[in-house]
Amino acid sequence: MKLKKITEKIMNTVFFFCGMVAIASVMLISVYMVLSGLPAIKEIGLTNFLFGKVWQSTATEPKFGILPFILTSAYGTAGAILIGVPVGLLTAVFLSKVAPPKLANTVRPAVELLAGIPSVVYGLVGMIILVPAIAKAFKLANGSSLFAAILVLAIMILPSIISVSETALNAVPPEYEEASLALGATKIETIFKVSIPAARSGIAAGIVLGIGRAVGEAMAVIMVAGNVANMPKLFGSVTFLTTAVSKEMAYASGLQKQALFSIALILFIFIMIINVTLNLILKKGGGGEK
Amino acid sequence: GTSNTSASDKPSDTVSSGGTTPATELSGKVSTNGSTSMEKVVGALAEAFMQQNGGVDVTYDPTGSGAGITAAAEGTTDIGLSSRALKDTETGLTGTVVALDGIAIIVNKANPVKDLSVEQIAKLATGEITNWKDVGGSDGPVVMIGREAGSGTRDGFESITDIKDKAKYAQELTATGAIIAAVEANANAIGYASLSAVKETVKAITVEGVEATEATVQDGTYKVQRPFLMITKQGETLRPEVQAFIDFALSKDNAEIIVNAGAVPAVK
Amino acid sequence: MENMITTKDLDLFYGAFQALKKINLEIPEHEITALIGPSGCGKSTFLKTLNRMNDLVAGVKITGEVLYRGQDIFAPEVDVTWLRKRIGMVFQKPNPFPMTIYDNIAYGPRLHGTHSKAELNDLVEKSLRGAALWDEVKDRLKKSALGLSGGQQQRMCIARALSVQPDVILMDEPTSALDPISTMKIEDLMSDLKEQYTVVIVTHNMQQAARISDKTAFFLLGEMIEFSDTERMFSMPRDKRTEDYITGRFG
Amino acid sequence: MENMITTKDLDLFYGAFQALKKINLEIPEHEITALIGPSGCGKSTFLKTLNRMNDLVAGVKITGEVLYRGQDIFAPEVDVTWLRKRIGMVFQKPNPFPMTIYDNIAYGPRLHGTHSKAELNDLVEKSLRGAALWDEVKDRLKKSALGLSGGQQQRMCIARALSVQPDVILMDEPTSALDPISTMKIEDLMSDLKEQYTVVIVTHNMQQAARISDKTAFFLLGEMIEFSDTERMFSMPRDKRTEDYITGRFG
Amino acid sequence: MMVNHNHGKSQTANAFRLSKKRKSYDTVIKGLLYLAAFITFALLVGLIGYIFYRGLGNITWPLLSTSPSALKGTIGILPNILNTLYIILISLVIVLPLGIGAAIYLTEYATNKKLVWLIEFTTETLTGIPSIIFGLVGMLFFVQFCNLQTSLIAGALTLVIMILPTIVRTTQESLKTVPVSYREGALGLGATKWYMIRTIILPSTIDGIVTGCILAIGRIVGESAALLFTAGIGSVVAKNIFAAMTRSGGTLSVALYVYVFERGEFNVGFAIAAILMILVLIINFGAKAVNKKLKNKF
Ligand SMILES: Nc1ncnc2c1ncn2[C@@H]1O[C@H](COP(=O)(O)OP(=O)(O)OP(=O)(O)O)[C@@H](O)[C@H]1O
Ligand SMILES: Nc1ncnc2c1ncn2[C@@H]1O[C@H](COP(=O)(O)OP(=O)(O)OP(=O)(O)O)[C@@H](O)[C@H]1O
Ligand SMILES: [Mg+2]
Ligand SMILES: [Mg+2]
Ligand SMILES: O=P([O-])([O-])[O-]
Repeated sequence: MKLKKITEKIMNTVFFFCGMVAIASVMLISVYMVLSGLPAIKEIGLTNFLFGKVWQSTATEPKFGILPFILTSAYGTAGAILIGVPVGLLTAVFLSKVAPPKLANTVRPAVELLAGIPSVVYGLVGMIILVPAIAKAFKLANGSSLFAAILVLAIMILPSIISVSETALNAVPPEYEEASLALGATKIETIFKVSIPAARSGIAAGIVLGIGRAVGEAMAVIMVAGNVANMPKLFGSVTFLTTAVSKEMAYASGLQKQALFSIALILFIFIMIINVTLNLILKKGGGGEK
Repeated sequence: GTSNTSASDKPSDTVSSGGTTPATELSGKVSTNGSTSMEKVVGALAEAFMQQNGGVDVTYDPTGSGAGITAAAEGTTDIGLSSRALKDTETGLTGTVVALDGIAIIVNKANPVKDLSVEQIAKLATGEITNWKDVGGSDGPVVMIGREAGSGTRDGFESITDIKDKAKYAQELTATGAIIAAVEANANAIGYASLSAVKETVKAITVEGVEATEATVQDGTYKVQRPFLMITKQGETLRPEVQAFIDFALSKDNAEIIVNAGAVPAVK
Repeated sequence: MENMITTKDLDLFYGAFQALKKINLEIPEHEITALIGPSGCGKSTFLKTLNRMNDLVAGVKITGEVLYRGQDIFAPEVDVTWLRKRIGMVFQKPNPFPMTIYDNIAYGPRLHGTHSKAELNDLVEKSLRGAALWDEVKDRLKKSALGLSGGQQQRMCIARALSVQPDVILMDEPTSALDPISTMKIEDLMSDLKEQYTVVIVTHNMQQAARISDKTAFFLLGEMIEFSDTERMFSMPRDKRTEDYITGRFG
Repeated sequence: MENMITTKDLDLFYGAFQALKKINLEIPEHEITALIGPSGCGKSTFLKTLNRMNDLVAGVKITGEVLYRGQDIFAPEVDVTWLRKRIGMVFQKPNPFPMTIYDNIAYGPRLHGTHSKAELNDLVEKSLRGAALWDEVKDRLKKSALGLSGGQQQRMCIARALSVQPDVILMDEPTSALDPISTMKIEDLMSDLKEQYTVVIVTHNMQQAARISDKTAFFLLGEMIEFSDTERMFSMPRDKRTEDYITGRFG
Repeated sequence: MMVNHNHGKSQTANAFRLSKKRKSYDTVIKGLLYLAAFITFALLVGLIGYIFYRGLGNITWPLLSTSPSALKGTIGILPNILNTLYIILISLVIVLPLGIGAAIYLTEYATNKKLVWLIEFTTETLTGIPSIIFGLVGMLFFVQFCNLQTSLIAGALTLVIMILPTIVRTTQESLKTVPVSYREGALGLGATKWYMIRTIILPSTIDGIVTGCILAIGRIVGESAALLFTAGIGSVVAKNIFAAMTRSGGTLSVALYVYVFERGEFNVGFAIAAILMILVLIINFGAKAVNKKLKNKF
């Protein structure tokens, strides 16, 4: 009897600790990001750091301005969303509402497969096919550019946008659609005027998820973006927040290294904001259906 | 002495031991850590060393020169590897040059330019010259491709051409192979890469008439070059297997290995 | 009074299952026609055939004719959106769109090409008045329709149906999800509606059919057993089965 | 005959809602006590209180006493697993574990420390015989219990309850998910069981209560209205409400 | 008749038709829908086709079965294959108990609503953190602070944090499908909670756990950013998994990056990419199969 009670207590404690691992991990990550990111910001000065336009980390008089990276990440993500969302959303609509079931069942696994392809593979193909193709198509000396990165990211966020949007579209009560059809709307009109607006919180969640992925991607981007610390230009060589960190981390030392951690901290803060937004949208979406 | 491994009882965990009898019975682990461009040289040396000394396990962490130097200073590795000379601020360390590495200036195979002066190279890199026809090539924009800040190769290139902080790159790539690939793919590109890695796919030009070869690097006539260093803590007695590995790298008998790995042995 | 809708030998199959069998029915203009019958007898199926909402169901096969003002609704030149604009529908469960009340009502007119602000305002007010809802919601037109009570929602759905100025309004058990007071309001409304519209209503509530309809059709197992004036049907049904049903002996 | 279980002024709250009100009941040994009453009156709640299965529900508050053989079951020294071993339970829907019949029956004994193969075999046979199932399943003991019919599954659940050699068996509408033949078998079984066990059964079927039980308690809105010999309860109920209920005037 | 309506019999057949504007809207949008689906599909077919076209021919037995030799100048990815397997194994061995335990805590034990919310929120948060940040923290914490060096074990521990949410979520989903009646049955016989979990709940959850594992393996196989700074790029075949744990080891994805970027060996790169694609296909297929089984279970 005693033994049983003790085992019960022990197991309870063990499981409690398992449960705490997630909390501990997030705390660990936050603490490390802040601790390692703050010193350089202190030394450089927050405004100089965030709004400085020049990054020359190894110059004799080093400059640590990460505005180019921030803007590049913002533009790159926006561009990827601009391309990925229409294609993704339309594909989701196609799968959920228009496609004959057989066709949908062929396209859907294809989408899942896209999600499973490792990012280095995207980078590799981007580097070999996309970059030269862009150079050729736009008559550029150099195809490694923000534009190349945007295309790669757009493809990479497609699966999450498609699958989340499709789920949201499938959850739209059929009564809405019936009502619209009964008023003399065509199927397409119904989808775009009723179904999509009704599914918008789910679709928004998919977009935010896509933003998160795009902001955080490093390995595919580093292979196609050119990686020069320029202010963003569509057909110019650029550096994202992620690639700024991974590019120099291996060789960095001293303040340069600390500054890289500061970039990571900024990236981390961005991502946390996106996560919280996502959570809010999802919560709202769950409650708003009534 | 915060050396992390003890010399005893760590068995080798490699399968590459060739079965040759070792001169002296060495055992333990030699950890090396640092420059990625030294991968080939260190890899070859380690492989050969372990063939001779079945009991020793040489490990290599390609973390980058900066990290390698730090690791050596902190004692978390036995030998730090650096593809650049130690800076004045990096004190308390001994750097042993084990090899020299030519930095080949490479252009696309379709590019007719065969030779450039150091000054021309500098101007190409800083963007003073923007068209190939200004240096005897065909009409076309110059696409300068370089390494990321902190790279030993970049450090070497920019010191010799004396353009530190002034280079303007169209792309900054994080590794030698990527530079070669990018130059291969772009008819207007020019870049620089460790001589050891340059293959038929791109064209290495001559600098002031001197071709980048083992001999020209060694005698110093080929100017664009940098040293490969093994970094240890100053004034510390190294464990026998660590010392043996450094000696092995410096030995004349093993110069062949370094040559085969594409670098130039430091000992003449 | 002429017939608004006429069906001739209408058969309907869901795959192999025949849900409607040779239905011949004439729905007169400006009257309320009630469809009654036990669950599963085909009332909803019949109703949905009239504005071709059944087109949406996979595997439906229809033979026979349905004439709307003499026009065969299955004829190739008839566009289904036009038909549904002419023949509106109100569903069992109120189904407002998740938008403002105004946008709900303006949805149909916009769809069919009305975009002028003034015209829309006008239509919205007229439709809401027509559905006896204007006074209750005129101050909250820009609020979400989901905030209305069930009865209000249903009247809003009726207003939405009116907004495209239909000829006929089909209603499938429009009060079955509502409380008695809301039900009463909607029944009152229907009597008003028939002044301008032709109304067909499915109901499982015989009292309701008796109270509000002019004509009643009794369905059983996919067949139309009897169709006559409501008064007559409830006082002296011709068919034994009709009698059994309305006296509550089965169903 | 002594009382097996006695409750004294038992109150039970789900949060703010009081589901049981001052229940005083004495359940005699080796008899079948039936609990009847309309849906939601608290029968299941009361039953689950007896072996503290209610502990699992968050927000339950219990006051008053429940004595099992004179022992307060809420006393801190009482281990709930011991209590549940003594007071077994059979649920409304048969709930075999997804394992073999043998393992289902052996589950309880193993739990309580019996691991010898011979002993287990013995117990399994005895329990299955006790539940009048042995002959039907003796050749398929190593087959999944999910393959049994509903009635067999329920008897297997009874066998499982018997396997830990309890004193009391609580049954919450044990036959409501079963066909008439299976129901009869289980009713027969219960009569056998009371030789050895004390049985408390919740049923919504008054005929069943009348057929099988010795004592009947009538619950209404959380109160116990009447408790007496079954025969007496059904022939001359003391309370008007009991009479109304058993004659079918409400419920 | 008809006083207030402008539609009627008199109208030409044209009036029954959809207006030109609406018709073209319909057609255009429908076209866009098909186009979008086509783009998605074509991307995939093109991507996979190209990778297989460039990669399959470069997969050779020596490539698969040897280590790279600097002396001989040959390339082999055996160490990377082994490292991938090892890191999958180590990560799963650590993350499974943790993840399943956390899921059990959430569904079976936790009573404090706020704590449950916090755990679920942080688990969610972990899902959204990019690999590069895991890589950095892994480097700072496991590699440097815990002094594990750049090693498979440091990489595996980093991955553990990364895939924890996957395991927790799938296990939780699966736990929720275990019928209450099983719990009642066990507890009604006097089982303690832990006994019930061990004998009834966990066995019924096995499929969900397998699904979680498959998803996790998918992430591990594809991961590179988080491993570059934690597990490193070593390519030596260790004697056994324990020896491998303590030294730097590159997985296939990392090796792809290294071979392409450091060495410009595109053929090897595509060979590895093709191998990765085959793995992804197998993993997707496996997940489907398990899910199917899961559905047929009850
Ligand atoms: N989509 C469908 N596919 C196959 N059979 C269907 C479908 N819709 C309805 N049915 C069948 O057709 C018959 C008539 O259904 P219908 O919905 O018209 O009945 P109803 O009279 O409206 O019943 P209720 O009063 O329950 O609404 C039923 O037997 C039903 O099962
Ligand atoms: N977990 C719970 N939380 C809150 N209220 C509950 C809970 N379980 C039961 N109740 C309420 O307690 C009252 C009694 O429920 P109980 O299940 O005991 O009724 P019952 O007599 O068994 O009914 P039935 O014949 O339908 O099974 C009901 O009003 C029910 O809604
Ligand atoms: Mg119906
Ligand atoms: Mg009950
Ligand atoms: O040797 P690097 O890789 O630092 O140029």
